[in-house]
Amino acid sequence: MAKVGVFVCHCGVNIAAKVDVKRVVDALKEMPEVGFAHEYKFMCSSPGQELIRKEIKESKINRVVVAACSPRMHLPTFQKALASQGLNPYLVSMANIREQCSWVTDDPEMATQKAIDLVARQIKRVVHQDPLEDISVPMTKTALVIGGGIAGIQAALDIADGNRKVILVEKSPSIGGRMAQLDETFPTLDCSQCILTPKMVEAAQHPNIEIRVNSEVKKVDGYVGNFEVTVEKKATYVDAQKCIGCGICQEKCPVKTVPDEFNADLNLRAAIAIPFPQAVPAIPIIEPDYCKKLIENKCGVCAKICPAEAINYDDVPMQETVNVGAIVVATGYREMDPAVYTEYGGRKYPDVITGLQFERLVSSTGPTGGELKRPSDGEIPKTVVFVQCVGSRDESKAHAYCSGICCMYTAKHTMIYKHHVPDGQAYVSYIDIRAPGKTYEEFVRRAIEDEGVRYLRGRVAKIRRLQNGQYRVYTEDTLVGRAVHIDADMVVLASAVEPQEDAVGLAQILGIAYDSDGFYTEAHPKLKPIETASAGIFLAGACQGPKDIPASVQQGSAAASKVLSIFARDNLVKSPQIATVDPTACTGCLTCSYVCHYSAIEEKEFGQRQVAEIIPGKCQGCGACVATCKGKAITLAGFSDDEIYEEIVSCK
Amino acid sequence: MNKWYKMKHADMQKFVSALTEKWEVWVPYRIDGKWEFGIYDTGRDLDFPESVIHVSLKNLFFPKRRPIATYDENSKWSLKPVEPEGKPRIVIGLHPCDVAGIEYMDKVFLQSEHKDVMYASERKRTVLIGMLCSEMADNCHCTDRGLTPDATRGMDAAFARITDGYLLKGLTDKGKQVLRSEYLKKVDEVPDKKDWPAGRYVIASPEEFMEMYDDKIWHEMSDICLTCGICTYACPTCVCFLVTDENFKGKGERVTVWDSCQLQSYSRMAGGHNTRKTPASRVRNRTLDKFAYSHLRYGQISCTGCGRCVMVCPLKRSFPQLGARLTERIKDKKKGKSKSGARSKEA
Amino acid sequence: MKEMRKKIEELLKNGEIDVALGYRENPATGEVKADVFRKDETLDDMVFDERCVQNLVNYLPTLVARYKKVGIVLKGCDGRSLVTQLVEHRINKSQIVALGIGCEGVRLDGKEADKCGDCATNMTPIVDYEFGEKKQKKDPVFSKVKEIERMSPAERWKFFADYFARCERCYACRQICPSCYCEICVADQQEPKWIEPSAKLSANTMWHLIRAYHLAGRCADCGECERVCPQEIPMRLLNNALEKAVHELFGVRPGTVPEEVPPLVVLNKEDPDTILEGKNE
Amino acid sequence: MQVEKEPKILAILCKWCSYAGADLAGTSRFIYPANVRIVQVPCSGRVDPIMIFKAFVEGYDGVMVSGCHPGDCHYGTGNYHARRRIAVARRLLEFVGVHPDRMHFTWISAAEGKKFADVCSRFTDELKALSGTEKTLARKELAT
Repeated sequence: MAKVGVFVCHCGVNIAAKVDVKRVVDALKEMPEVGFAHEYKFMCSSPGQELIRKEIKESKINRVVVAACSPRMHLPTFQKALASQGLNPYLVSMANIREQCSWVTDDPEMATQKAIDLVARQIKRVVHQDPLEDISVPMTKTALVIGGGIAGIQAALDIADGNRKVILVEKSPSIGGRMAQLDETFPTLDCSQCILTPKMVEAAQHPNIEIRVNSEVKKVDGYVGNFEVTVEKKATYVDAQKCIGCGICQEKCPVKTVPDEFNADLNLRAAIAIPFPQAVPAIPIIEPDYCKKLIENKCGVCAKICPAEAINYDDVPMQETVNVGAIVVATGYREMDPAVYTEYGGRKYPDVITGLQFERLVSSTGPTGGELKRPSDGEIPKTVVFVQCVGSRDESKAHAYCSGICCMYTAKHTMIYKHHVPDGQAYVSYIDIRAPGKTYEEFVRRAIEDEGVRYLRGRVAKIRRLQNGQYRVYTEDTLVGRAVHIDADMVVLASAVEPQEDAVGLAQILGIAYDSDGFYTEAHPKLKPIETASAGIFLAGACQGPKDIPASVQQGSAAASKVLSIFARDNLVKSPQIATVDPTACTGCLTCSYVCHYSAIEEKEFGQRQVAEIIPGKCQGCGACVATCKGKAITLAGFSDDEIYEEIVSCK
Repeated sequence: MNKWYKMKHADMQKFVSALTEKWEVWVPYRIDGKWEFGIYDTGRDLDFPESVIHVSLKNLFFPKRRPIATYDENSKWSLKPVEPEGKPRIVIGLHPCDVAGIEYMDKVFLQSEHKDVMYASERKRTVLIGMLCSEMADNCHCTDRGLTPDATRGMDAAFARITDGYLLKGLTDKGKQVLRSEYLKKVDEVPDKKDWPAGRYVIASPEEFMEMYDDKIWHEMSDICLTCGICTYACPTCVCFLVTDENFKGKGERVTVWDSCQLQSYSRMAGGHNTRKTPASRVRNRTLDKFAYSHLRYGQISCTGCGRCVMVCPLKRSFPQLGARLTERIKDKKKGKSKSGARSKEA
Repeated sequence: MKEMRKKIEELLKNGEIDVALGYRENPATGEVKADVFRKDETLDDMVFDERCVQNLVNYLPTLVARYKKVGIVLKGCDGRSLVTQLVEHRINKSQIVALGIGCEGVRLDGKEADKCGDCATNMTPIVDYEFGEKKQKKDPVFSKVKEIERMSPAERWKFFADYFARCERCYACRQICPSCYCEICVADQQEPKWIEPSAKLSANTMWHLIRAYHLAGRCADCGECERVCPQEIPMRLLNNALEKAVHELFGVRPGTVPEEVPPLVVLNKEDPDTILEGKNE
Repeated sequence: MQVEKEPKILAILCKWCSYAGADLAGTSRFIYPANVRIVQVPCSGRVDPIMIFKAFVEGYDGVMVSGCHPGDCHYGTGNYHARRRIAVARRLLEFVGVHPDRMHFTWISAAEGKKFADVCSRFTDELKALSGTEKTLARKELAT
């Protein structure tokens, strides 16, 4: 039998000035559930809490109602008071007679009546409250990082430095990501590879990091602390254990028709190749769509020549399941294919290139060895037009969002261009210049003022190839209000940042949300920018939205700290206020699973039936499933039907 | 006064109207084509159906919802039993099968160890004036249950319709007292004796039914049953109830509410176990209860042959026919026949 | 009909189905009822005509539990209720063979059934073998619902309270409804007692509101609840009001699209907030 | 003559936004009528329309449900599900004769203390204006 101790707080005059506390206490004493009712000046003070402790000990009460301020304020305080006396902390309930009564009611009589009613309801409710125990879930303290770009590398390094194991999965043959393709970086113009390569090597050599290149995540089961992830390694036809990375195979391979992805398809490479000189690991792979041996069983040069006998034409994809406790998703972005802008001639005119292609053209590891020559005829372009917002901020053709990084990298491009071709003229067609980062604005001003780059405000209408091999760029200068055209030797399109091609597919495997563009959605745009709605899965880098390098690195580190804070405990401890299914009452319709934001509801066998089961590790306790269940087979601890029902019906 | 008296149709109206002064008078009304008992409003046209009244009299003695105690939380849960009350009551126009139903309820509520005081009070205040059936309706089969449509057993008084009025006869002191009326005229007429057809749904003995407990037939018989509760509510001898508290603003009533063994919730226990989870087990329970358990417990099978279960069945499924079908199976079994072939086409 | 009978015979014979669920005519009384047809029996008294009012889908779960494969004769409306059964994992499609028949309307109490006036499709959306003529879909009119909507709130309540008060709580409506299949119906639950078990106006009101709400976006308007109600409570009105609402609010006509998730568990961020507003009186 | 009774309002509020908004109304000392009884739920997605039905049957004059604004749900999508359910429940209640002004479904953020107080005041006034009309659904006494 429940015996409720009721404590009504004066809160100085905050409550007592409006509510006749004595009357409240007297009215409640009559309720059959109430063991006794006390009033006190400040319940949250040490003596106030001591009063509760004393009464639990002496009066053998087993439920407590504190009528005071909002439970958002002091519920934890009183829960601790209960726990200190060995009473379950979930057996206390608070009646909010300050924020929702004395402070908002003018008439003392009304306030007193309302207070009596509010406390009486909590007394009825608390009787139905069950003791709850925190949920403790054991976990695997290994993290999985998906994506080996700078965000993923940073996250992996930070977690590994925190003395936890990391599995870093990368789809391509090398880690490094987009950053490895860049020439110099804004706003400092330091060499991208010079700052990235040491990190790549550090990751590769770190005892806590296991890098799995050429691999993709195929399936994710489980929940925070206990994910089971199936990783598939593609067939590479080269045994990474044997390969010594000498590169002879690449040299001797007779098939030189593979578009070089690392160089943004600007040149062709061999069918067996190390993706780029600084690749980590520096192991070549065979492109099965091009390799003569694999297509028509001819050639076989690489196997003959390989000093390490590392070539294996019979290689097959391998799947392996790994157990991890947390996942960092850092899959990055891709550059939009500008082909949709037919009026710009992207992909049609050889000298109309994208920003990433420009990076490769000026990079010393690029196809031209760092000399800026235009792709069509190898001439040095004397006039170059940089077009911003190609696919960004253009809902009608591509994306409504701003890609965020193009203003800065275009400014950088113009400077790099001017360093390569001091007598050349760069033009930039822009809508607005967005340079809010630290020293970013100064960087853009430098391009305009020091390097003499001409910025024209307006959108490019059309690019036409002229007889002389030049390109006429039709644009406008809205600041003077007139149409202009520029005859350029080369045009660089700042093509939009897009989610990876398979971003949605991976989101579905992971059970995380994505927006209409395909970027992954954070749990809260302001307060949980790293978390996803699924516990234990975190986001880093441009997969969540366009980001520059510093932001990606920050997010990588932030994700790592989230992972480490999970791993810092022995077990996963969760609030017990989660939903559970009574399998005897469940019909197995599983409509609850449709409304679960956390993919926490799974099917399980119960006798001869299939019923729903809620994974405690995943459930966040929102109760959407409870309201969906027509047979009321689901109960949400702390907000059960019993408790809410009592609050509704016991209002006088 | 062991004779039949005559009353003209118009006089019957006056006679009944006069009764309302002292009594709460219940008569059959036709509402939307269905016969149902209701309290008589003086002046309303009286009419009586030739045979079974659609809604049984059960509700009068054992209401759907019946407060048995009241409580008030504000005075520390004091529980007060509800005192039976009500003015004397006459029911006019019930049929022999209705009486049989009441007799069975008497056995359940009055002759067991725990007497139901509220039921006893309802019975005590009621005088039963029965009407002899002049025909058997489609689903009537009381003749197979040891009754005749014109039997007067258990009635306080009885009447029969004749061409120009009614013949009435007092049977008990209570009944005779009620019938003291200026409208009655001595006559020599007696109601016609008829030969009633029988043999429609002859059933086996309770013991034989019990042997069928583990037979496979129950699955077959429940294939097309909804297991809704309407046959049990319509049945004059189904008396299961649920006790529950109904609370409103701190005051409440403890009530009994009709329950039905056909509903899945009926046999669900705390902890979730359900002893009669399958429709087959529930159909078996009701069938055996009507034809066997009742006899074992009270010495009388509890099907009165009124046929109401068939009338209300959403699927127009014939419960008595289930009994008949089962009987057929029992016979087949005895003859050593195999299980097939017993299936009736009408499910 | 002949074609269908032949097909069923063939399916039974070659073991593609273990039993067939259809309508059987009692030659003596002319009554037509749902029944199970087995392999060794004649299908001569299997019929399909305007007397086949019953929705057979309700019997499927019991049958698929006992037989591997069940053939079922389906009208358009019954087929709609089958959609919900499949989406809610109540029945596995692999266990049934759907025999759709172009329904020409059914008759109840001597006149065309009310539901046929609001028929959304005369052919089941889930069908393995199709017989008879499939007609162009038309939108239900729900003229009776509109009639009620024209009343004032007080008039409406009077109208419904009279009916609710009559309810016996026999749950025939629940039992016959294929979509009412909870292990423990909320009306049977005691803690807390959302719906008191006794047949009185307040509890009956709760029951009818909950029943209608739980069927919102799932009810296929087979009309069985109303047909079996011994107290003749116009339950289709409530169902139809919500079918109309769900169509107006979310553009969904429940059960007409196979594999469509019930609209009340569909996540749609684009619903306008105006759906939360009352209709202007 | 019956004295005009104060209408009774049930407000079901989500814990993260609307309940916090109601607290803010208090901290900001916005006065509103004492007719409101608040029930806290973790999320508006927890609101089962059965609660609203029961409230009317139990005699509340008006029912209010509020959660986080669309897009701001602490649990991501709970309020979108709530919106659908409540929209349907509202149609049903109106259909059986509950006056539309007796229901108020809205979004109130943790920062909208003023809005909460305003909504309560307005809702109370609207219900007072309805005091002459029948409180349909409300049970009259124990046995109805």
